[in-house]
Amino acid sequence: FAQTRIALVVKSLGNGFFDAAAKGAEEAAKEIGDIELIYTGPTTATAEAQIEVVNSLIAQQVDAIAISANDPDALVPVLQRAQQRGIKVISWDSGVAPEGRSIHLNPSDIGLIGETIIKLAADYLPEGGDVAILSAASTATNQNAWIEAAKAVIPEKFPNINLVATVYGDDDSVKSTEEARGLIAAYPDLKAIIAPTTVGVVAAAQVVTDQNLIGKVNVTGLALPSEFKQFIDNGASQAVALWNPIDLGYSAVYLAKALVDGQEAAPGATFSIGKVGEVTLDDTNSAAMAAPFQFDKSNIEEFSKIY
Amino acid sequence: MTDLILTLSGISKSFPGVRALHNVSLELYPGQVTALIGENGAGKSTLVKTLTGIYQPDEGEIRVKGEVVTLPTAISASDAGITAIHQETVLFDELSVAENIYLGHAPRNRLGMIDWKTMRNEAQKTLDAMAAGIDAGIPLKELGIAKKHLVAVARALSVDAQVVIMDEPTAALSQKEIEELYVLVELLKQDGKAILFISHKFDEIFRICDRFTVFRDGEMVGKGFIKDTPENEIVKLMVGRSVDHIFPQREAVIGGTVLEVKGLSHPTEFEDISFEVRKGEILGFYGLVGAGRSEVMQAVFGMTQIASGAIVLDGKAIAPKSPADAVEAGIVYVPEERGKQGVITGEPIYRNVSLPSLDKTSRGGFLRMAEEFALARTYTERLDLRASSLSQNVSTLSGGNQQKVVIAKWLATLPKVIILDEPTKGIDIGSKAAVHEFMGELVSQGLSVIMVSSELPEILGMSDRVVVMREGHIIETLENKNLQPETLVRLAAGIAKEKAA
Amino acid sequence: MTDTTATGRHLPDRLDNPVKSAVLSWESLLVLVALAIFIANSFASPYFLNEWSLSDMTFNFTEKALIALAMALVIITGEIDLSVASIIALASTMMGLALQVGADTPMLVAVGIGVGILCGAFNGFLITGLKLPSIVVTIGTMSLFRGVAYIVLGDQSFKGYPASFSWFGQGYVFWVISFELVLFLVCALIFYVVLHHTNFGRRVFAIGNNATAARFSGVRVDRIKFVLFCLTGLMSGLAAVLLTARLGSTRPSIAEGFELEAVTMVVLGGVSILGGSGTIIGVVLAALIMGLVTFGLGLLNVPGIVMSIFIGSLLIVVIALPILFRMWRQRKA
Amino acid sequence: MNRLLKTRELWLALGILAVIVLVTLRFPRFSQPGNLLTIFNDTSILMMLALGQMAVILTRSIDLSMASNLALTGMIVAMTNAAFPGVPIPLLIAGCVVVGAALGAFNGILVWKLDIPPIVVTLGTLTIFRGLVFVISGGAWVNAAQMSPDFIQLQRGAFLGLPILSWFAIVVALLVYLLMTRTAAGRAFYAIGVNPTAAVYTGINVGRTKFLAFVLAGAIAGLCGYLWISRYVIASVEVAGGYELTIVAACVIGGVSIAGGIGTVAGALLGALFLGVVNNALPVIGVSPFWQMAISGTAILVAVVLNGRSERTKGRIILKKAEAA
Ligand SMILES: Nc1ncnc2c1ncn2[C@@H]1O[C@H](COP(=O)(O)OP(=O)(O)OP(=O)(O)O)[C@@H](O)[C@H]1O
Ligand SMILES: Nc1ncnc2c1ncn2[C@@H]1O[C@H](COP(=O)(O)OP(=O)(O)OP(=O)(O)O)[C@@H](O)[C@H]1O
Ligand SMILES: [Mg+2]
Ligand SMILES: [Mg+2]
Repeated sequence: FAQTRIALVVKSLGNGFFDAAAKGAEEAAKEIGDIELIYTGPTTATAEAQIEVVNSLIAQQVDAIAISANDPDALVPVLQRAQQRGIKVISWDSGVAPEGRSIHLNPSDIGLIGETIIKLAADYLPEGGDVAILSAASTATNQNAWIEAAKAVIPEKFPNINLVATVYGDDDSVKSTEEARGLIAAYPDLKAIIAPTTVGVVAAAQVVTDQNLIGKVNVTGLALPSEFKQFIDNGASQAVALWNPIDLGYSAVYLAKALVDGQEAAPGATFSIGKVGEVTLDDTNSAAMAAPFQFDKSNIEEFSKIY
Repeated sequence: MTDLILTLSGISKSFPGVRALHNVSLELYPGQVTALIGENGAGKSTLVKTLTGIYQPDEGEIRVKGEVVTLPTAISASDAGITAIHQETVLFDELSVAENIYLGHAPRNRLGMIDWKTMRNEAQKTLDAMAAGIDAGIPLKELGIAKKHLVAVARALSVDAQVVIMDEPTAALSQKEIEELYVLVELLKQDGKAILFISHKFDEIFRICDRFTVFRDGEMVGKGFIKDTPENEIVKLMVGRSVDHIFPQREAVIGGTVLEVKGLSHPTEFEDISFEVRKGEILGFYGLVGAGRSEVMQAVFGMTQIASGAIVLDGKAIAPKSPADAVEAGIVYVPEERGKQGVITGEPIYRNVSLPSLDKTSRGGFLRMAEEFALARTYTERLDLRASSLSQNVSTLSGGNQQKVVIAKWLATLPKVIILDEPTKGIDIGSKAAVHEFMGELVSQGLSVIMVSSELPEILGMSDRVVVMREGHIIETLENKNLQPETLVRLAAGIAKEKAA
Repeated sequence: MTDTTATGRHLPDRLDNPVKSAVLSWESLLVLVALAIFIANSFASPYFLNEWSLSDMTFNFTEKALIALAMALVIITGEIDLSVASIIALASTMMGLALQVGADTPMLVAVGIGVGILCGAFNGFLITGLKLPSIVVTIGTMSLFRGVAYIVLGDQSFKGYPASFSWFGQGYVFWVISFELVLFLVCALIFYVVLHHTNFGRRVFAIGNNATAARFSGVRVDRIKFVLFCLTGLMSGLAAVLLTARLGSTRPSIAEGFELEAVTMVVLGGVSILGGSGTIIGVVLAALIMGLVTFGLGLLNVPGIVMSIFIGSLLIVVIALPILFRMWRQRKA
Repeated sequence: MNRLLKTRELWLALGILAVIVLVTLRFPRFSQPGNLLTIFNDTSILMMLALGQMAVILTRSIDLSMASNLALTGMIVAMTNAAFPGVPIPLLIAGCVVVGAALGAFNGILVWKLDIPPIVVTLGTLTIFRGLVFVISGGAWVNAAQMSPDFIQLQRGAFLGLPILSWFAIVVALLVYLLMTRTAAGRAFYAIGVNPTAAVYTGINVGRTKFLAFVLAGAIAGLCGYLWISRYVIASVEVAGGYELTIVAACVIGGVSIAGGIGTVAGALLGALFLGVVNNALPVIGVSPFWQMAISGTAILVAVVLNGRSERTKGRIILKKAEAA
């Protein structure tokens, strides 16, 4: 029987965000039918470990690899090898350089995410003030792109927001906690911490809760509703945002399947992605999905049950 | 006679490839000192370890006051009233003297916690009773080697034991401390304790022991009363042949100066050391333990760095920065601490012997095993090494045989000057004679020998000239012609002439 | 077994049979383990017995194994080097810097290896010059070297290495035989000869067994240890060249966790962590075994962390087996 | 010895003070009592772990599996709490100590009965324990929402103005201190580290003593498993990843000799505190995050060099005048 074997490779296993994406991928596989989905990834979020995973997928002669990469460049050679062996490669969520893949699926528009994370803070700071960013690893592609976009947008759209520092918590809860503490200690007038990463935002919110700074320092950023709900509830955070990881995994599988079926990836090409609709590739063969979705007191309860 | 305290019968113990003890028996009597005599590797220390719960015998029976006991651990041995001063000092450098004495049976307070104050006081009392002059509160590492031995003795005494075993207790002690130890042994005797005394020194055996037991190759070959038995008979029992230990007669053909040391100084260990060794000469270095002789020799050997001074070999000034430099120049050193510095335990005999000569046995840096074995065989057989094969691990050799491996190693490098630091320390009388004979041979072949020794007969019997050291200084250099032992002792101990005379 | 010590003036070279001891050696145990895993893999996955699969497998271990070769010598002398992965990061970073100022491929390789040697020399100086324990020194330099890479690179990365450079990490010498594999085999052969058939190797063992006595025997202990740390640095630099070429880019977080894997290979290869014994053949076999295990389980899509349970258990079991066997024989005797 | 060791710890304390003063010069708020207490509280877990590691290192062993033990115990307790929120927290804590001690005992048994070198054993269990975290959790995280409020809040409460977490560290330090100085078992740790042969002659069972040290380290790691999880309110496979070497570094900085037999409770505590202060101070004074790693590496090296100096046996002195000087 001719099953299509699609591998969904994530940055690291065990991350709630990716587990949700895998759920969506599973759904898409079922919808399309005749697809064997391999959900895999390293347990530590490093490029080397991901390369080993890709190597074994090449050996298994899968039909397509859909990867959320730990490093945009380091994975290129091995993904090129995969393509040479006839495997279709797309990246999603965190991309790889164009040489290494046919399509990249952005969860959302980079500029839009950059603007959103600042806006989330600014919305609750009518008078403006100091804010700081607590990012993931300093090498994280998507985070870096968003932060760049955010910095670009501040002067014109949010002139009274003052970005005082950017620190890196490496998606490690201890490091993120220490960095958040450091920010609070170093900048007494800090009004908000923006953490565009699900580990960092939880750590920062916990620090704010522990130090009784609820109401003084607002934590915001990108967060999974299920993991973050209590901090909206207790007021450490007013609102956070995120796209729908389920849709992201779902769409990745549709795109991969389309490539396997022979559809060409070229600038301007349009791909149908089931119930989500369709996407059009830009001139770097990237596509972007919907704008990030905002969660606050009004809706977190509902979404925390989904992802 | 008096009742036996300890009886051993039919004790056997084997190690892989070695039968250390075979069906031996031993009796110890209260208030008496029994000497245990035997060649190196005869199994004396093995017996001690069997008695103190460190080794388990393969066969045999141990009775304490008639009752059969088993000694599975060191604790059970001390519970059975057996305590020992082992051949190697087995103490703890980083811990305090008091704790060294009481570790394992420290006094406790009501809560079961260690009572440091009582411990220290008791330890101090024991030390003072021995006139050791040691503060129980200081860390052990601040003591010299001889004082450490006294702490080991104090530890043995702190256990209320019926049987006290001393395995070569005087090997590392100075004459003064040896005398103090004899007094202690006397006190223990009066207390009614049974004492097992192991030594290679016949003078002290005859001086303090009442009975003797002789081991040869792991078997008990004889026993009796010291006062009824002449020395040469015991020696005969011990080696299975008669040996008269006479120092080899040499025709001293002494040539020109080979090694000259001028004004060697070290910040803390020695000062202004000058001497010379001539071709074909044995230069004796005498002094009490701790006089700094080993340090000086290690400086000449490049092991210790000097502050000032010059070393001239064959007319050329050399400045060895490491032993490798010294060996290259032709100076070799047989160290005093055999196990730590002499042999590489864990490696076979042939590798130990060939290590410094690898450049000779190899070609272009690549090993040639046949040459190595040949080299090792030549020198070990000349020294009559007792081993099963050249691939035997040196750790399984007895102390004396290990010493032979070290000497073989150096002879194979064809040195100009060989320094022997206590070459016969802990070596049985048979091997001792062999070592002495060999030294004679070395000088007759034109080598120069420096011999550091704390044994007067050896110094007087072997040396052409004698250097006496005290507290890091050279006191005198004497021609060995009609030299009186008293002169050397007086110089080494720093006793003024008038008093001694 | 009778009274061997007292007999004979003639000393034979050896008593045991060299063939018999070779058969009962650690290496033969490892060969068996490797074979067993190889066979198990062929049954477990239809994709395993394929020349390209087997070739790809070697990429999983060659760089770590290169380091393990040098690490074996360091561990045989009774020391350890935990900074190797950080040396890779620093060497890779410096290659990236060199690339920015226009270095060509030979220059890049020279920079990578040169930085490796310098880092090794720094370790060697602290350990032999200042007489500090290697495990703590290299825990320190582990942070320091990678830290410097972070200072240089920050959140940036270097990329755009020339194709001629990429060949080192991605090229094939002929058919499916990659350059990395060939280089590893050549290095393994060199290390085998050096450790087992030269004076230098003999001295390395002597130091591991008793460094003091070795020094008293005229072995230049500090010099040899220093050379070994430089050698480990060199091999790490070489691994940095391969890894950088394979990844086509440099980040400060490159090669994280390699140090413990290299040590695991060495120990699994039968090198005594206490020093004084071990063989290169064992290390090579251990590298192969680790490659087989991770690749075989990877084909079954077993997560890496579960593989590490296998590796960890393998390490303990393989080391415990001979001990248990000896105990069992002793009990019977 | 006392004199020497006291100065070593004194120097370390001075070093910590110097860092605090330097940072305070730039950021006066840094040395406010509140902040210093926070640093102490933040370092509590590392301090406890360092004490456990010290016991092991004293016996010439090393435990590289402590961080994995912590992660495994932490995951077990987090999952238990998530599944049975009703189980009282003290019971959970006791469970952690038992589980941690059992994992430590596994290391200890291999070291004791099979005589496998500790570094090899714990290199193996380092990966095994962490792998088991993945196996039991299926890789899923346990997050704050799944934990019961008591579970999270216990260590955040205060007693006499000090957070409960700090009290845990104080009590553990006291117990370890008593164990090390006042009991035969504790002295045995030192004895077998200083001279294992002599320890056998003294009647100490070397294997069993090492076993006990591993059990102690394991029990502490287990306790810290709970404290860590409830502190950072997330249990995942990567909890405390790579922390094993930080624990060793704390001991080394604190003057615990890697060769065994030397080390004090105060030293280990100060070593941990030093790392804590440095890690806390760097972000505060706004040092670029990219400099942090190099700085803590340098700090370790400096500490090692200084300790190496004072540890060097000055040997015995023969010359009278040198002795007098
Ligand atoms: N642990 C061991 N393993 C193997 N062989 C051993 C061991 N201990 C001792 N032997 C061997 O047992 C024999 C007896 O050794 P032992 O140390 O008892 O001799 P000794 O009479 O005390 O000699 P010395 O006078 O040199 O101290 C020697 O051949 C020695 O090599
Ligand atoms: N406190 C000590 N701790 C350990 N070893 C010691 C101590 N004191 C001396 N030694 C050792 O004892 C040996 C004798 O030292 P030294 O050179 O000072 O005296 P010596 O005159 O050569 O005495 P000896 O008669 O023992 O050769 C040295 O090898 C030294 O290592
Ligand atoms: Mg003996
Ligand atoms: Mg001496």
